[in-house]
Amino acid sequence: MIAEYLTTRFGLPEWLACGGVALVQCLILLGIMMFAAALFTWMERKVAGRIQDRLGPTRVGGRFGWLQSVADGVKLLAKEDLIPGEADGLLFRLAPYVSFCAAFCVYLALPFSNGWVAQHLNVGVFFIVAIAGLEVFGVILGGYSSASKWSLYGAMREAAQVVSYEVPLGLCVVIPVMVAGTLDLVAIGNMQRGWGVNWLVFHNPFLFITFFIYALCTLASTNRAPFDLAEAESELVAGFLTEYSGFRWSVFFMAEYGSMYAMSGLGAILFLGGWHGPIPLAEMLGLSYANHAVLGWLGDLLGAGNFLCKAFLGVAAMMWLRWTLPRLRIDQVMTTCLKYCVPLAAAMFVGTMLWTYALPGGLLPRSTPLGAVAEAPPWTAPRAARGERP
Amino acid sequence: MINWHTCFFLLFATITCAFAVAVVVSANVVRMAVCLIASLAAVSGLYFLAAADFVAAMQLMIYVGGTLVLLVFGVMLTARGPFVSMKITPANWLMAGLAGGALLILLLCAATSVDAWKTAAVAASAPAAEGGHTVAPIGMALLGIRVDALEQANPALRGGIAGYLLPFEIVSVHLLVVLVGAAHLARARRRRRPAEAVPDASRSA
Amino acid sequence: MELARLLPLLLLSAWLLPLGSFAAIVFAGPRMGRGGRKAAYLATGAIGAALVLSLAALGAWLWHHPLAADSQAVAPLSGDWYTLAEFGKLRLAIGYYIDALTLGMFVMVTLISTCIHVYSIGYMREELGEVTDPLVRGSDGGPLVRPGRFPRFFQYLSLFCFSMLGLVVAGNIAMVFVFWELVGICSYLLIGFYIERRSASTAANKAFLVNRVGDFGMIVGIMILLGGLGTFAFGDHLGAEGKVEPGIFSQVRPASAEHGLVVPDGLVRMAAADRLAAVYASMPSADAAEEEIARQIPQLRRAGYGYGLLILAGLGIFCGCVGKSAQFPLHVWLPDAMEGPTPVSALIHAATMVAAGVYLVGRFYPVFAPEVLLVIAVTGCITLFLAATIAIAATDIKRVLAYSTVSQLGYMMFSLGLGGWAAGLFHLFTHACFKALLFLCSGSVIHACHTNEMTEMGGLRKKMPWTAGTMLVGCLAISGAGIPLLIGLSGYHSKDAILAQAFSFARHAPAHAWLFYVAAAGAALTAFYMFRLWFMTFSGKPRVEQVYDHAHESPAVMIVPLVILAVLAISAGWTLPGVDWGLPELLEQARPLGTAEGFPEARTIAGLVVPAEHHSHAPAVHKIVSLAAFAAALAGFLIAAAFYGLRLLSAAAARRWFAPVHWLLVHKWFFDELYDALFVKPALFLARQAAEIDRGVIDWAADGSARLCLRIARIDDWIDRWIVDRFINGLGRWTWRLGLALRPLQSGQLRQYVVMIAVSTVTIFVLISIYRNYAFLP
Amino acid sequence: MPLLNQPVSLSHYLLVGAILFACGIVCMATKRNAIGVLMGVELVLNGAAVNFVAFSAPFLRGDAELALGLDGHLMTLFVIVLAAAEAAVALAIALCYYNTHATIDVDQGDELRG
Repeated sequence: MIAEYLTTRFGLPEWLACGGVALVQCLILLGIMMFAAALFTWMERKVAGRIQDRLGPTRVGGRFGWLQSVADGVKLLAKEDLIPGEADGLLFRLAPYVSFCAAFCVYLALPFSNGWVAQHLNVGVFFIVAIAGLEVFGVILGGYSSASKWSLYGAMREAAQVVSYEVPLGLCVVIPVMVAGTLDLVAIGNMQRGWGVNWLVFHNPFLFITFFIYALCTLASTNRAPFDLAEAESELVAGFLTEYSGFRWSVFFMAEYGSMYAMSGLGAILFLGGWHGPIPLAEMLGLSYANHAVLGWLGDLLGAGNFLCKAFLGVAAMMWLRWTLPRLRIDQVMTTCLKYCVPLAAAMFVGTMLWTYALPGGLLPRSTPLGAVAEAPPWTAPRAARGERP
Repeated sequence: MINWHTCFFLLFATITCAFAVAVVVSANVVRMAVCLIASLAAVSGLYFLAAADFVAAMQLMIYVGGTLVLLVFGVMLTARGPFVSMKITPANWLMAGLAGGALLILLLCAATSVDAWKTAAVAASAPAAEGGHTVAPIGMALLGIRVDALEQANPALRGGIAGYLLPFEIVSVHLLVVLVGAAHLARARRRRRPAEAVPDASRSA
Repeated sequence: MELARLLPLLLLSAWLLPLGSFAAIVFAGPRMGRGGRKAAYLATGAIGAALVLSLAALGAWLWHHPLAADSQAVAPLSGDWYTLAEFGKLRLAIGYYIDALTLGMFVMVTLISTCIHVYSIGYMREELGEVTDPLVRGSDGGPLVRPGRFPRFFQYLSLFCFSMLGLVVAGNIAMVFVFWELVGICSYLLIGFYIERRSASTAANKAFLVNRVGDFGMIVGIMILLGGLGTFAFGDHLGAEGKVEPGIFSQVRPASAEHGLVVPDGLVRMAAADRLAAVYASMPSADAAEEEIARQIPQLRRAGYGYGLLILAGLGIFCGCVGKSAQFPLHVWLPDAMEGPTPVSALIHAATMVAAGVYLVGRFYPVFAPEVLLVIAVTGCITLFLAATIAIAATDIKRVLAYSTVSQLGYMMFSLGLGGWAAGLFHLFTHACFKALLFLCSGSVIHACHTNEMTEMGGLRKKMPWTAGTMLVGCLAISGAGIPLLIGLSGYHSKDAILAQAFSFARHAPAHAWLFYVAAAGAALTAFYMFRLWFMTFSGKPRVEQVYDHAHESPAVMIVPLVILAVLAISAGWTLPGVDWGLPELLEQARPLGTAEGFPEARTIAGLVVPAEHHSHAPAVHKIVSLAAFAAALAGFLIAAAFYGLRLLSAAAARRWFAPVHWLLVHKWFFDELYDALFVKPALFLARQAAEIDRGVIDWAADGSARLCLRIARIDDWIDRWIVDRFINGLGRWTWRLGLALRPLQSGQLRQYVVMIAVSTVTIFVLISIYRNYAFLP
Repeated sequence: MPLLNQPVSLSHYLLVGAILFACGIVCMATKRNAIGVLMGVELVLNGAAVNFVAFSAPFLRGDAELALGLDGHLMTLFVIVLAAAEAAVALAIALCYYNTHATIDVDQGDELRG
């Protein structure tokens, strides 16, 4: 839309306009991600400190040490970058960027507000889950190529853990998708408009439980405590990160925080109403495109703020859990997944299915595929009208 | 006028083919896996370009997990030395190359043999935006209703008979059976000593 | 629900319940509690429920058709539950034929069976654990020890009840025959219950074989009826086109002839087949021939065609009844059947097996011609006297009762043969009650004494007061005790009716007056041997101290059925005052159409007169007969008391005086020996000759052919070895070489296979493209 | 850039599929590592799947009415799913093979040679 505007208004070549807009979008997303990583690095230390009855960083940048992240970054950049002699150099260098790219690509399909999404994908949910799963590749490659036993152990644990937890995670994601009847994240978000009771997490008791399973699986798939066995500093020195230092190390960490934020955001959209607050403030104030374009934009901005807050709260909860719970053993991790999460998620799936189809009318208007046929969706229109083959 | 579709196609096709060749020439199993996943990810990009968004997402999702497991197995089963490679003789390379090359030539001939395949119908404009909404139709097709074939003249075919409910169920059951079978095959057993594993008697038979 | 639908349903349930219990015990018997204890409860419950259903059915019947002193015959309900098959016009069906007789039999059978089931729970208790049978020698020389067969016993009982009920409810002869044979096989199984005892297995075989003789006659009868009448069914059926197809009874006694006996057209045609064939040959068309034949049939009937067949059919059916009801000359199996457990004897003698014969005669009564009835009467008369005399000399308590049964069955047949339809069946019912009672009492005694010999008993009255009391009731009932002309035990009423009919018959046909005298003498004999039994068993001093000391009263589970049966034995013959409801009235309601008048001379074909039954109730007849019967019974009782009760006379002395007679009676009139000489010995002789022929001629021929085969086989072997085998071996060798040549191709190298597949694919495509004129190339 | 201005047609996709297929065959033929062979199989399957998707797109070809449409997508889905199933079984077999032969080299497993 903007690219068209640029082309017609300023006569830029099309490729330049499109490329420029894409670049700007990427930069915005990168900025959000970097900012989030920096903020969370600081916050993690503060939260850890508070929970452990310490103060955490206090000096750098004033009262709360809020420039601590910058200081850390400078330190890491200045550190010597080591590559072990036995290591597989190419993969060793590649690994952090694989992780970071995966974490970043998630943001491409993540809507921040109504229509505020870099690439509006019809299969957004699947895309995000698939890309988020790619992050583990970096970890495994890093662990393998370090030519260190600790790293390899860490990487293998990570692989087993992530592959296992993708099953319940996928099931948990599918449940709200089933209720919503679409894979389009923007549509799912807009479906939960209105008061907070319209959020999918309150749609039925099964979805409520599903949300907590989702949160648990998110912890595991982003490799956070109590599931951070890949690092496990008490057993494996630093797991897959043992041989990394300096900038590459920091890239891994940015990827981790980035994906934490992204997964919290996904959870917010799927369960917690996305960019719609508990009170329909924007509607009350008349902030909609129907009134004026600027008002509508303001409403979207409010929604974006809402969304960022929810995702932020999710990350805060993750930190809270990290510094509260002890780390699990690897067999306990697998038990939690295969013996509890998977059956529970499957049961929730069945329960939601029964609830949605057995009960007449849930809290949300049903727009299941079968219902959609009755309402004559666009694809039932004659094909010739859509300019396809006759 | 730049054709974006062509641009992205060239990009993804290049990545796909290059990494596929890299899989062939690489000797290290982990690097092979990395190349493979790059190639497959690019294939999924091609799917997006061909207006198959759901298939693309599935490709990404399933092959990521699948290749990840491949990778892990590769690492675990070849972990005796840090980077084990198994060399083959140049004669083998030649044989394989000749066979593969002949097959490639054959396929290329076949791919370019039909004229209608070489002329794009409406590809001049970006088609993905229009055609890339296949999630719901595929879901309906798997439930046995072909919403893309509603104007089908034959009422028997239109009535959902042409749907994919039965194959879907068959594939589901097949997957279940395969999972059980794989778990059975891979169940933990007493590990034999290497000396027993390759008895001399069987070699001389 | 209307009666026509309710009754079949109730009776079907009552009938199938024992079958269900049988099936359940067959499959799960040994697992029903310890030693199969619960099988007894299951079987008893099933038959008890059947009793309840039967009573309900009877109640429903009486509600719709209340009895009256002059109750008219009520049309029976007949129909089919299920059609097994249809062959042309012939239907094979599981049908029903329900009238008051059926319902009465149902109640009687289920009631007696229930009592016997309950009794058996106590009697067969030993079978729960391991059983030591002192009469059989095991393989180690000691007494045989075998596992108990408690569930098996009840399984047989259930099957027995099912078979009997099926026989009673059956609506066609085919079904009757099936259940007839089922009853036979059940009695076979139960008589041979102690299969290890040689005597038991022989007795079972004997019962089975003797019954086969009778059944042969029965099959002949059924075949004649089927060939002549073209149907199996008793009652009328609604045909396929809504046409009423007449059953056997309405064909033999058509309504058009006021239910008089008429030789049916079918039988006439059958008998005059030659003449009718000639008619067919002479007439131009089949229709015309049919017309002509229809015109001729009355003439032919008057000429006597078909009457012989009717008599033959009746005799055939009766022949089966002779076998089943142990009538002379096929009575020999019944006393031997005492080898079975005593409750089984009670069941066979009272309610099921032997009653089946009498019941069938009663059921087929409309079909019997006067000549057949005379045969029946004479047979019954001979039987009753013969059996009574043998009973006098017997010392085995169960054998006395067995012969008494034969004798009483003789009475029933006798009565039926003389036209006393209701009287005979009345006696069947009352006899069922008191004979079951007597057998169960004797079982109680045997249970206590562990012996059957009366000469080892005596004085048991004090040890077993209940048994002695109830048995006394049974003896009084069977002897026909009562206050003349007023009231009496059940046997008094039924036997009086029989004798009255005999007297009435004798007055109409003086030539057959001897029948009455023999029957009256039989009554005296009955009283004598029954009280002889009672006195020898229960009164006087114990003869063998060991037995006496060991004896004890039976448990309550055995006593209660005795008491119930005793009450029945007393009261079964009574007519309820006020409403005039009783067994005779019930039977009168079931009387087959057209038989009420007997066979007055005008309607009989052979000039024989069978008096109507109600004539014998006339006071003139009744008073005389009543007094005569009472006098006979009293005489028998007094003699028995003189010999065995008061010991005024010496039994041993009497034996000496009448030594030849006693010798004859102890050997049972030498029937067994006679049959042995007449049938068994010749049969064995023939078998031996056949065996000789087998060995000498057939074996020789078989050996010779075998030798020939061997020679041919040798030649064949040579051909096989030198021609066929070499060809095959050559083929195999070539295959082997080819395989060896191709062997290196399978290198076991996965990669090589892949290359081969790729190269092959390319080759195939290249070949195809050459063939298709390079169609694949751009 | 004339190259970038040309529309892409079905044949181009088929070329990519062919190259993937041939690479898969060569990979299967040259790898002694069982996992490598498996990767070759994956490449072959993907080559086929690319063809399916390409044939299903109507805008890539002159005779658009002959396009497979949704059928092609569904077939591709089944190919992907069955490939996953195949991978599971093949990996289990590889594990067994390793357990019995103490190596992953497929050249060692020639007990069934003629």
